[in-house]
Amino acid sequence: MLPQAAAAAYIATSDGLLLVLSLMLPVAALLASLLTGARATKFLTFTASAAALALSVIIAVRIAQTGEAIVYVLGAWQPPLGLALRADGTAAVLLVITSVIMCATGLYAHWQFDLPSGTGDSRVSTVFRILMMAVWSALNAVFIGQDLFNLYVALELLTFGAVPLVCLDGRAETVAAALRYLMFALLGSLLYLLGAGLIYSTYGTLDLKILSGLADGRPALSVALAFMVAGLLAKSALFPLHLWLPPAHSGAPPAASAILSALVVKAPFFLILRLLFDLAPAISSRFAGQGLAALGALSILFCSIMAVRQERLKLMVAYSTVAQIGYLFLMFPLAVGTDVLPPWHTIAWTGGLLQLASHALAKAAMFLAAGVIADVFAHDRIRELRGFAHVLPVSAFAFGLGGLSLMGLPPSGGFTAKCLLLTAAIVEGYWWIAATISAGGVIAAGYVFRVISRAFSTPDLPLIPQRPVPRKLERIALALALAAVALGFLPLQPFTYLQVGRPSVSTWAAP
Amino acid sequence: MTTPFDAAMLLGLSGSALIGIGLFVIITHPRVLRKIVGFNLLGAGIFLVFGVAAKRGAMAGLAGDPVPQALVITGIVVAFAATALAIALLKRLFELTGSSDLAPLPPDASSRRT
Amino acid sequence: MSEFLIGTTVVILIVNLFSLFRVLRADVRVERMMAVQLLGSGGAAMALLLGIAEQSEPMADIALLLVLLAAFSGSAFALGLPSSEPRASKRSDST
Amino acid sequence: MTIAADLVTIIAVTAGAVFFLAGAMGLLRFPDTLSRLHALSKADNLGLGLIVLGLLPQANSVFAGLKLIFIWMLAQLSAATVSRLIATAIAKDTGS
Amino acid sequence: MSTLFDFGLASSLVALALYVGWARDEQSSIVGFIALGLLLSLGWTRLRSIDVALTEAAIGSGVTGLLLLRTQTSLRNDKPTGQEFGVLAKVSIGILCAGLSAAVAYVVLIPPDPAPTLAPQALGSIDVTGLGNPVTAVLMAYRAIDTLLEKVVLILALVGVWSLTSNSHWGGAPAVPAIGTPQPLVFLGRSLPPIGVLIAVYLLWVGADAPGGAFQGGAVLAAMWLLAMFSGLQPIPQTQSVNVRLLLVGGPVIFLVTGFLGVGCGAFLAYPDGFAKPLIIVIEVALILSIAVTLGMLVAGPAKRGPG
Repeated sequence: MLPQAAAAAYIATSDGLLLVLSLMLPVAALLASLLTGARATKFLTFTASAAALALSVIIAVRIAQTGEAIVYVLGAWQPPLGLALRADGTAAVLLVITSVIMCATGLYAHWQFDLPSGTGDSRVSTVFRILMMAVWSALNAVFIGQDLFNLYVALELLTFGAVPLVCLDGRAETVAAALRYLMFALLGSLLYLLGAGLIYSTYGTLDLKILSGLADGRPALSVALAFMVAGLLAKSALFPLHLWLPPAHSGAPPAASAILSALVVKAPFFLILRLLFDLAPAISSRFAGQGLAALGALSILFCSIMAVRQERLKLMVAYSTVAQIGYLFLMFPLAVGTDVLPPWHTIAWTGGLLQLASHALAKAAMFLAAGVIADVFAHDRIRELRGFAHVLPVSAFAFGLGGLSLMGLPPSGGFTAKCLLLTAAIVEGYWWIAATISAGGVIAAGYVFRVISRAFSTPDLPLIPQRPVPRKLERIALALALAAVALGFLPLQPFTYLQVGRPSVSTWAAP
Repeated sequence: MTTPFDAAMLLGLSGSALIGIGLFVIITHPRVLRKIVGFNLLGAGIFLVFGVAAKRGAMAGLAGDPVPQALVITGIVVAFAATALAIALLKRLFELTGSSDLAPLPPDASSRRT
Repeated sequence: MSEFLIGTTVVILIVNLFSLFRVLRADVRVERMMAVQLLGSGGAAMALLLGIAEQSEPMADIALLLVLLAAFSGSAFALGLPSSEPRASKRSDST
Repeated sequence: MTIAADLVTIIAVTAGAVFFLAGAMGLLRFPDTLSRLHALSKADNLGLGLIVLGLLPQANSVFAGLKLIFIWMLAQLSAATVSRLIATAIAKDTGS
Repeated sequence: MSTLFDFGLASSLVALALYVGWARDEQSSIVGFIALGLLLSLGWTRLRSIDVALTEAAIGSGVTGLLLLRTQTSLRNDKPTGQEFGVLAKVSIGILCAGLSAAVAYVVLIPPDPAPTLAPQALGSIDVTGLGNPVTAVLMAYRAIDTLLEKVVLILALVGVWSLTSNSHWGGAPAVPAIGTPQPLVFLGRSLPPIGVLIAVYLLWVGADAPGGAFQGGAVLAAMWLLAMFSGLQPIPQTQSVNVRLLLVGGPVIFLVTGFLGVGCGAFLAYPDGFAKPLIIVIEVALILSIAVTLGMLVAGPAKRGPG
């Protein structure tokens, strides 16, 4: 029963240092930024972003080449005493998506700070860059961390990076939104930490790999996992714990909104995914999966309708985030797999992760486009935006392309993802999930077309831009939207790259 | 170690109680400042759960398992950082609005605003 | 010997708790800060007694910190007392 | 020798505990804040002082003994200042 | 006899927690919380975790208490406008919280036998680090990455706090309650810090082999610095001050550089044979200063004056 008996030691791979670099490079950049002025910070952020993007691509390529996960043992102290980092195919996909969106939003923010109307002030730009680096490092840590407490520290790093992003502009509403966000996030982290404590007192280790070998049907494990999942749900804003998200995500500066909506809320989801599929006993996992999917379905229906009712563009996009997160949770009952089929070989696994990736790209594009619209017209009231596409055709186009993914219309990553989930739901007989996916798509069409139809209509009075149109910013939004569309050209089948580094069919012991 | 009521068990029980009390204060108290104190109560209770594991892990001439102790030290520092950030936000909110509470947020409050 | 010392600790704990709740329930706000002063010296006494009873030398460091931080919290409280800061400034305004 | 030392410990520590008790009684009995404050801080400090005195013979090293005395001196310093701080605050409170 | 003491301690912790949650005014609640911290510190000694007891006294009770008290006096408003729950809602939330408590208690009461522990492993590898205190070995060697990231978390919280100022005040100094500092406080502000610094250095020094270390020492240093600042004996530095920034970043930077030097002799965050202890002490010295500055500036708050 003692952990050393189960010491399935990690064997560090030769390229393991890449993982350390992806974790520490943003940290080094943020520490150096604190020592230097605004101009050096700009340079440091640029360099670190480029390097981190390159790193994540190298990691992904290495995993594809070797067909194995990259592993690193920190300080050469083997778990359970020490800590390990590990990136498998699924994690590598997330690392790449993260760096793509980070680089795009970083560039957007960089150009926006330089605009005459932009907040070129050194407070906003310096703080944004430092926080962006922190969020980046924290996300990487969540994706490759293997130790439950290390993951807790990563989650806190993520929280402390994300919360001040919300109130960068300093208005009272955004400060209130940030405070509310912090409350939910802290409650989430503490519940997660409680679960980790219970796990340590039961198994004497916090390492995920060792734990997955030890985990048995003890009630203590289920209690601990219940606390952890509940905490992570508060952080990922699943209905009914979503109330903090719309004000927080809609009030932040556009680049910050994009990071928060596209990436930050995905980190707790990814942890739930790992806890339930790698750790939970089969029965509780199945039970919890049903519950999570039910909450996901409620999220989709309720918040899609809320999105339709919003009068402000950014709030609409924020509500749609909650709805789209709901889709992610549908994959839990669908991806349980069977005796001969591990979860990561199911189409639902691919569908869920594709939904994550395409929503990240599409939502970042939509927030960035909405940012341009709100900046050019100095407001974002949907009712008064009639005909904005005549002034901002590129932004309108980017917004529409992003909308395709939300609705699940081809060609888009969202279409492929929802199609896979829908197929899985029908095959496994989950009619209510299939119905929710279809209904969610229809309502999403409602809120997207509400904006798009206004955009291309002819207004009674032509809209007058209050500020010059920032073409460069529009192009970034468009590029992200096109990337979301490009994901739609992936084949409709399980994506083998996501299975790299996870137990294969032959070694899969069904629970 | 074998007595039914050892320090680990008794303090573990008060830790459990602190967790419940902290949660209740966080959810129900109308004041943000008290909620922040509630977070600290909840944190203290959770740390005690780790402390129980540390005490029960006494072995090999050590008075306790050092790993959970180290985790708690890290946790206390992180909890302080969280408290400081929450309080800074609260003070800023007070400076800007003159109120140190968060008004209740009905689900569709934001949509009514124009 | 160690039983006697722990016994004394129990007595001091009970006495301190008694005073603590009495002070916390006081109507005068200033009195509440006595609570911390009380637990500073009482806690130090308990830590020292337990340390000797159980042959644990670092317990004295706990006592040291308790005393130091009771002083620290006491002064923090005095700084924030409703009467000290605004009244002082008001007086200087009126003269 | 150890018996004598133990005797000193028992007597002084008991006396210390009695002072703590007396402080609590004072807190209950005295009518106004200032005298309650006075009773409490005096009794507590004497209590701690006596306990330190009683534990001195049990200290393992000179350093440990010095540390005990240092703790008591620090408690004296802080009690004196904090009492004065609180007393000034009370004076201000009642004076205006 | 000691069971009686533990019982008294455990039940008084719960009683104080109830008081903290239900006290009528904020100040009583916070004073109760500080008292709870002091008792909790004693509780940690009963769990044989002296290192944690020191941390709890210094940070959990001391510095947090100061922060809360300072906030309470600066907020001072009459009627809470936050969400109030009805009786029925409160009862159901109460039942839920009690249920969660019971679930935790259930796991705590039924430990696996034998209780799992990493103590033998921690002790088995401690010779490599040259340290005598296994808790320091966990913090600085086995799980060094957590400590490093945690330091980044602290700094990030400070960046978050600093960001809550107006554009014109960015880089300036936080404000002090300078008016009407009582005379006895000036005396304490003058006499306590030297003692506190001595204690902090002592805690750091013994931390390698006995309970203590950079976090406890750093918190004591921060408390003394704050005392000196609030009694008007030390000016609060500007947030853009080079010295502040250097001290702030120094700890994690040295940690990070040592970590990468370790790559040369095995792995990131590994220490070269025979040099582990001196390297750890160098890192801890940088960390204690860094922690003191971070905690102090966190309590001091965002800039309230423009830089200059």
